[in-house]
Amino acid sequence: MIALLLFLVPLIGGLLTFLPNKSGMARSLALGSALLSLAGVIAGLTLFKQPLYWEFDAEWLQTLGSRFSLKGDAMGMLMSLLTSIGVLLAVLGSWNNDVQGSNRFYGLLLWMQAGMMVVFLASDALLFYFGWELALIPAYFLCSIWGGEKRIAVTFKFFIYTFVGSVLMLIGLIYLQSLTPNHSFQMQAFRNLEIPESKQVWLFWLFFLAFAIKVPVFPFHTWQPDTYEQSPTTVTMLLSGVMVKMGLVAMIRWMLPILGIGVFIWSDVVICLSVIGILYASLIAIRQDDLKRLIAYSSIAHMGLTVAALFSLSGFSNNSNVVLQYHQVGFQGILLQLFSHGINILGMWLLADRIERRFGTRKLSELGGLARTAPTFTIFFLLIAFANIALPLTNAFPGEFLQFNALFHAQSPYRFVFLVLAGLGVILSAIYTLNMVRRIFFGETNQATENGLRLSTAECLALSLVVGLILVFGVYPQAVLDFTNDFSREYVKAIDITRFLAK
Amino acid sequence: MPINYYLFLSLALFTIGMVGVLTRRNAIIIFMCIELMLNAVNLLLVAFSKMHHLKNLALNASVGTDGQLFVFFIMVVAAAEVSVGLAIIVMMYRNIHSVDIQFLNRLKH
Amino acid sequence: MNLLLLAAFWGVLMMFISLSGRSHATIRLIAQVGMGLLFLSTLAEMQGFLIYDLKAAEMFAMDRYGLVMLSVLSGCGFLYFLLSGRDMANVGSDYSEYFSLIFFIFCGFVLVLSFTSLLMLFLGIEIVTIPLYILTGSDKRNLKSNEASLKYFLLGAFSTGLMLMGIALIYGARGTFSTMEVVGASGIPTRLLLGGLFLMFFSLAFKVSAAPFHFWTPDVYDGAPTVFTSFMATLVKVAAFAGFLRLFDHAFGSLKTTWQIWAGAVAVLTLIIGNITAVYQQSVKRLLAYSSIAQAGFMMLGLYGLGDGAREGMVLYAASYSLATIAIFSVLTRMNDYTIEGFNGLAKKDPWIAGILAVCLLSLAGIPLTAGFLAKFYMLQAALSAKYGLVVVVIAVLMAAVSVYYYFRVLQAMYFRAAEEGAQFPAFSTGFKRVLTLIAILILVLGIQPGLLLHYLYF
Amino acid sequence: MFSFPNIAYFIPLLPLLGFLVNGLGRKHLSKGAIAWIGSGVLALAFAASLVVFLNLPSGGPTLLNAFDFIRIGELRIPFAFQLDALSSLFLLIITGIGFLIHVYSSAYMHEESAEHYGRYFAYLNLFIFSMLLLVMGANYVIMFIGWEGVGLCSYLLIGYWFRKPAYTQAANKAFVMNRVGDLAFLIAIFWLIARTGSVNFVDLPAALSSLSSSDITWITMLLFVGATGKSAQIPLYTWLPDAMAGPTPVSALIHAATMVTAGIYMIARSNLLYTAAPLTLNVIAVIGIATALLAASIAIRQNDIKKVLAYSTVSQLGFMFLAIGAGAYGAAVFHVMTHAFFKALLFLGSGSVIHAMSGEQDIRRMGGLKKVLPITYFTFLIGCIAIAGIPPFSGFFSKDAILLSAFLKSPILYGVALFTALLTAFYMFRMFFLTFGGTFRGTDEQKHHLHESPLAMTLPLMVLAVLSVIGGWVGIPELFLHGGERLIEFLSPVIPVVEGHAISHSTEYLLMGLSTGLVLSVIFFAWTRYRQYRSEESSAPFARLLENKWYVDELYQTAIVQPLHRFGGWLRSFFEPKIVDGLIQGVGRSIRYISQQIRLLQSGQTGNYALWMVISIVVILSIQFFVRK
Repeated sequence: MIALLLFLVPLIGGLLTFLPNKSGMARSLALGSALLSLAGVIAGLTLFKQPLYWEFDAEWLQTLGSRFSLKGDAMGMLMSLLTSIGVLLAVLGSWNNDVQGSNRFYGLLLWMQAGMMVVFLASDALLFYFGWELALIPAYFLCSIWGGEKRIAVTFKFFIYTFVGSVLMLIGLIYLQSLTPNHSFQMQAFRNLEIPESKQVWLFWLFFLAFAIKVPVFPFHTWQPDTYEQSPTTVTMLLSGVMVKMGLVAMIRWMLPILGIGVFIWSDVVICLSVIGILYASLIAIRQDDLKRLIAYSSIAHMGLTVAALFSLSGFSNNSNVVLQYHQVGFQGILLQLFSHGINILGMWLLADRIERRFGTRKLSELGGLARTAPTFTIFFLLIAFANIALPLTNAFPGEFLQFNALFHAQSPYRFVFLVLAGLGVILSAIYTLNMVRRIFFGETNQATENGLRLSTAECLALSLVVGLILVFGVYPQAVLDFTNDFSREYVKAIDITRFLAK
Repeated sequence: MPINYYLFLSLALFTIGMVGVLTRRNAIIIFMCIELMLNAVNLLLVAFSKMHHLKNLALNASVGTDGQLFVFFIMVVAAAEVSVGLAIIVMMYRNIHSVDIQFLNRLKH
Repeated sequence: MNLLLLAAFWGVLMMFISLSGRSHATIRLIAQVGMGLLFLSTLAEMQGFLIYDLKAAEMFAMDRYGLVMLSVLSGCGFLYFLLSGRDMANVGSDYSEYFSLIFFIFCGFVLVLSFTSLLMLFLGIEIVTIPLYILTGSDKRNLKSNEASLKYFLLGAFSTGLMLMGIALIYGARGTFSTMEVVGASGIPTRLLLGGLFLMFFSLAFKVSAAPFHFWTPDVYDGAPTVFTSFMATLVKVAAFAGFLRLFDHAFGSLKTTWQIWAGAVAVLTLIIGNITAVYQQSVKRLLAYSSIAQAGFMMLGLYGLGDGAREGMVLYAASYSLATIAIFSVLTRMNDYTIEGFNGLAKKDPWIAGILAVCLLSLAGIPLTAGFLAKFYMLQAALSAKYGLVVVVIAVLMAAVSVYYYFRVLQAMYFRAAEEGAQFPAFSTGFKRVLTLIAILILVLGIQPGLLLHYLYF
Repeated sequence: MFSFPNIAYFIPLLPLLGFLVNGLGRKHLSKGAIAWIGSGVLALAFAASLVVFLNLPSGGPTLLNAFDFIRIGELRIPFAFQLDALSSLFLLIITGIGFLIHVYSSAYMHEESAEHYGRYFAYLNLFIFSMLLLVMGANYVIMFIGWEGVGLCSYLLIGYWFRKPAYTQAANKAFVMNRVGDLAFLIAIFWLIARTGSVNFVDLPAALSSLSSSDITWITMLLFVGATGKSAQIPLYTWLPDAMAGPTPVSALIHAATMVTAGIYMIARSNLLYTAAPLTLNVIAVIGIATALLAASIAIRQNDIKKVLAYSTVSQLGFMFLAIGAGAYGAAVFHVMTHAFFKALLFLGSGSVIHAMSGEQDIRRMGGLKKVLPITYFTFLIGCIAIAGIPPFSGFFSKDAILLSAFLKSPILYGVALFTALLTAFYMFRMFFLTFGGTFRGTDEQKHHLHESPLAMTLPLMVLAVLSVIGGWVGIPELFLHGGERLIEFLSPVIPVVEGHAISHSTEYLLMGLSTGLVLSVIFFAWTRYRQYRSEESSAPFARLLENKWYVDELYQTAIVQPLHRFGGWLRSFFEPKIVDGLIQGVGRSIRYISQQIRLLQSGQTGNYALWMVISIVVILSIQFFVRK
């Protein structure tokens, strides 16, 4: 029931938001819907944990063998929490900048949320695909209507790019469905499939391309910096904070447990790509003068690490619990990081947006000295920046720690190389993040930054929420780890190659 | 006389018509070539119907008649096409004082 | 068969009305009522109500599938009259004749959808095409219209020749025109039979404008008066496809292995040529002409992967494609500027119309939650099961991505670009908007719950 | 609650509390309040540490398990504290010296506005908190948390005057170089987890058995790389001299007394592993002595009073690593302690000097301060004697222990070490004489408000001076006093005493005598040379090499930093847009081009259309009938 609610609330909320023409009205409606869905998730995480609340199943497209079935496993719950937090922050962050046509703006925003909820909760492949696109279309319109000056071309590239990926995935889905005995799109049916290696080898790419473009994995990332730079920051928050996670969740849910062998065959290639991506993105970030692009590249680097860690999970356990144990450790880290990185990057964008709106520039070279003129803002920024470089006692540290651990246990001859190279990313991230901090906040002020900036109540609220989450999960990550423990234990069994070969 | 002769004859006619369509520029003549193609078909149909008639005469006296029936339909339809087609050509002529299809190139790319 | 009788009757009726010089309004009203009746009568027939039971089983026999298809056609035809009936008056003086011709064309549809003998297929197709020659050329003063109709006529007649030759060869091989018997129980085809089969394949490919027999399409669609282009590009094409499917399903089904690969090849070629060529077009009308070729490519996939899925998909495709295209054309007809730039800033001027057009374009592009997506989905599913399916399907979806490119150019024009100063947009009546809204809703509903339409196929 | 061991919880919590209060209330609290809170929490923490120290049970460590930081299946990383001889000793040093330096700072930083004053003390408290985490942590992960925490605080405090670009640059440099080491540390941790499945110190003895010798070598090596980052050894030492950008008390606390010794502490912690890895020990010994020598040589020609001290710190740290390399962990820890005393003293003294000279740091413009700054002068002298290693000052005993261990390892090491010790004595007294001896060389308005620092600054100096004198006595070797070597004995539960380096007392006497004598003569030489100031602008290439610190910074710049920058720029401005994105754009462009060409098929000529149709018919039919089987 909760699951269905999480999908319906934003859907209907969006519909309602479209109606009024007074901007304040739409804004409040959006906030209401965001709060409602957040409340729904929290209720679902605390009072109504039992599966029956998180599962929903109804007849739909029978002739196609697809059902409208939502199923919130631990990961789904976590991601829906992230989604609703993200939307809440997005609404709060845009509370004071009056977008014209705000009813359409917030309406599309909420529909985007609905789509993402479906992606995170769907246990039916076709439904998942619907959500995938439902999240994409509003994003496209949001970016192209309210974006920067180069918005049309850029977001069009973004759309076509991701669309190509998703249609290839669609083929993959249809193909898998045709293999299932009773032509069903149900996730369980897919997982029970026994796909010969020869097929998995190419099926892998149909799926991987779609997800890799979304995440994005080097070299499929070029849409991202442009899009993040051009689209309104409120949307960018959702894109990079939540939508990017769709790619990873999709890999976790629709690739590793289904195409285990294919994943294993290509895992070295993928890890290699992601590691290259880490260094590549970090190096570019070091030389980046545009704040938004810098954050975009840093997020590419972080996601690269997560993907590398994920694909290093695929391997033979030979039913030894030790190996499974290590895989679980890594996977826990990935789940943790999915959540943490979402939170951090959301905070990052809030700050970047504030800077851009206050000083009308994103150029680091045109900023400086804010530490003196805007101390409170500086503290928020520093905390989130340190979370971005995974400093201990911030939420990113345990995640990255466990992910590196996973990389260390990858069943690949090059794992040590991968580990060290990915580790260099940690150093580089420190370089570009601290450089960013230095150039924005330290040094002398110029006439632009002379009279600082003041945070509104809404923004303070949003930022405090972010920082609170950062510190709480930084000191006590076990809260999340306990929550996902059983799920991850089952999961690593499900993706174990030994199991695939046993079939 | 073996059926193949008819077959080849009408195919030859058909091909002649086709080649005419490809080579000629005058709309009227092209149209006549098309008519030629249709008549080749008619000839063939009649021949076949005769053949089938003779082949299974024992079973059923009326067999094969449908082929000839078809020919009439073709004639009718052809007549209809002629009327429409000529009308169009006339209209064309009225506008550009020519029936050369090479002048029909306002619509392209 | 209700529709056949009614349509014929109404066609004649409309002719006589023109004599009695009624006002356009009344003529249009009568025509619309007539089309509505056609639709209702088809529904009624599905419930087993027959005005008069024609006993002509060896010539034509209407089956469930044909009825559903027919109801889709007549339904779309009704909406088409509601939307574009008014605009026909701008084409020429013979207002009611246009309607009557369209009614006659519907008679042709019935035959194409129900033939059991090649003769009826031939007649049906001719009954459909000959009036179209006239409609294409109906704008007598307009050279483009003349040129289009002449091209259409010459090439059409040519393809008719091919079809007849095909029929003749088949007859020669088997001595019958009945679709049930043209392929013997042995299923070992003689060269004669195969030759006939292929000739029919070519001519039908011509009718549905599948590459490499598509060349007439852009010119004719571009030259014809836009109202009639809309009709030709949607209902006629769909009906032709239904006939195509029916023939190769009923008559040549057992020879599938022989022609399937060619269907696939033609489909791929059509997709590539249609989509790629559309990319460069500047005029929306011509763009839609090429997009109709592209869509034909997708429908060819249905023939390629012929089966229950494909049959269902074809119905859905017919509905979604016709609805969307009719809607877009109905708006286009009234635009002053047919180029893509002509749509700049429409969303600001008239958000409602723009929104509906957006839905239609998304549906044509095959974006989920619209009927267009599920239609394509069915086709892909069907094609994937066929031989070499994967290659074909991959090409198909890549081309779908290309199609997104040009459909979205219109979308961008409407939403993201500002209108040039002095750009005039026509005023749309509320009734017009209501009908468009209905179409949009239909598209979305079919996109989410296609069962509503498809379950008629079975009960 | 307030009894052992739970009281230990207060040791880190109090500074944390201070950090929060000072940090959040910095706008509202008065300077006095801030100072009192900042130092007060430290005093309390010191008291708590004393309690811990006194109640420490002999033998095994006491574990305090707060909660599980990370627990996944078998892998369990508790947020736990470990109290034993080693950690309790460090607790005393950190909180004790930390307290003194807080007191000192309250006066030293007095010009700062209340808000920044609060920020300063907040950072300082946060540093103490992280440092305490580092030494109290019961496993490598908690240690690592503290490890990066102190790095963070050092970053914040180096860049405390954030308006000066050079300072923030130095801060970044420090953090990044530490990060390099931290990466190695992390990998070592992963390695441990992979092989033993645990990171707790208490599990180490058991774990040893399950580690192959190559594993141990790798792990110890990686840990050592981590240590070189934190403790400023070759090749990662260059950040420390730059770190002098921070306020002087910070340099005293972080970059002399506590943080930089974290590396020593970490290795002492893992001495079991290291004892099992002789190869690593050799490497450490070499690196240590090399660093010591290099830094000392540079210090000779530095004129910035703090820079001299900074390089001497690096050099002393080198000594400690030498001791570790020689297997004398006890000696290393001993030297950490004494060094904390006299180096803190020296830094604070220099701070007092700078304070008096109103910000002047160049010793060439000082001189003759003996009269105006008597207390500073006297305490500073004690510090110099201590670091030079003259009995019975603290430095002598710890350094002697190190030299002895070096001698036992190999005479060559001993020789180099001794030479370095002499260099130390030389540059220290060079600085001393230039600063206090001779006549004043500063500007007049500097001269006229020269003044002795307030009590809040001199008091810590005196305390530290006393400690620098007597601090070494806890480690008086056997041969002077029966039942000496108390420190080694105290540490024995953590650092097993290795028996059997029996060398004859005569040799020991000889060595001590030798070193002492040489040191005294070097000091005399320095006195003769620098009693009266004369500028030493020698253009001798070697001298310039030393002045420019062997050009190591320049080397790093050209060899690592700039290439990376250029590469990144190339990626950003060429590779990304032209190659990666270019491919994507290229697809679109080529499609548009193809479309432009294909259009031309649509010639508009009916004849062509028919021709195309016929051609394709012929092709298809011929393939069907003549090619296809």
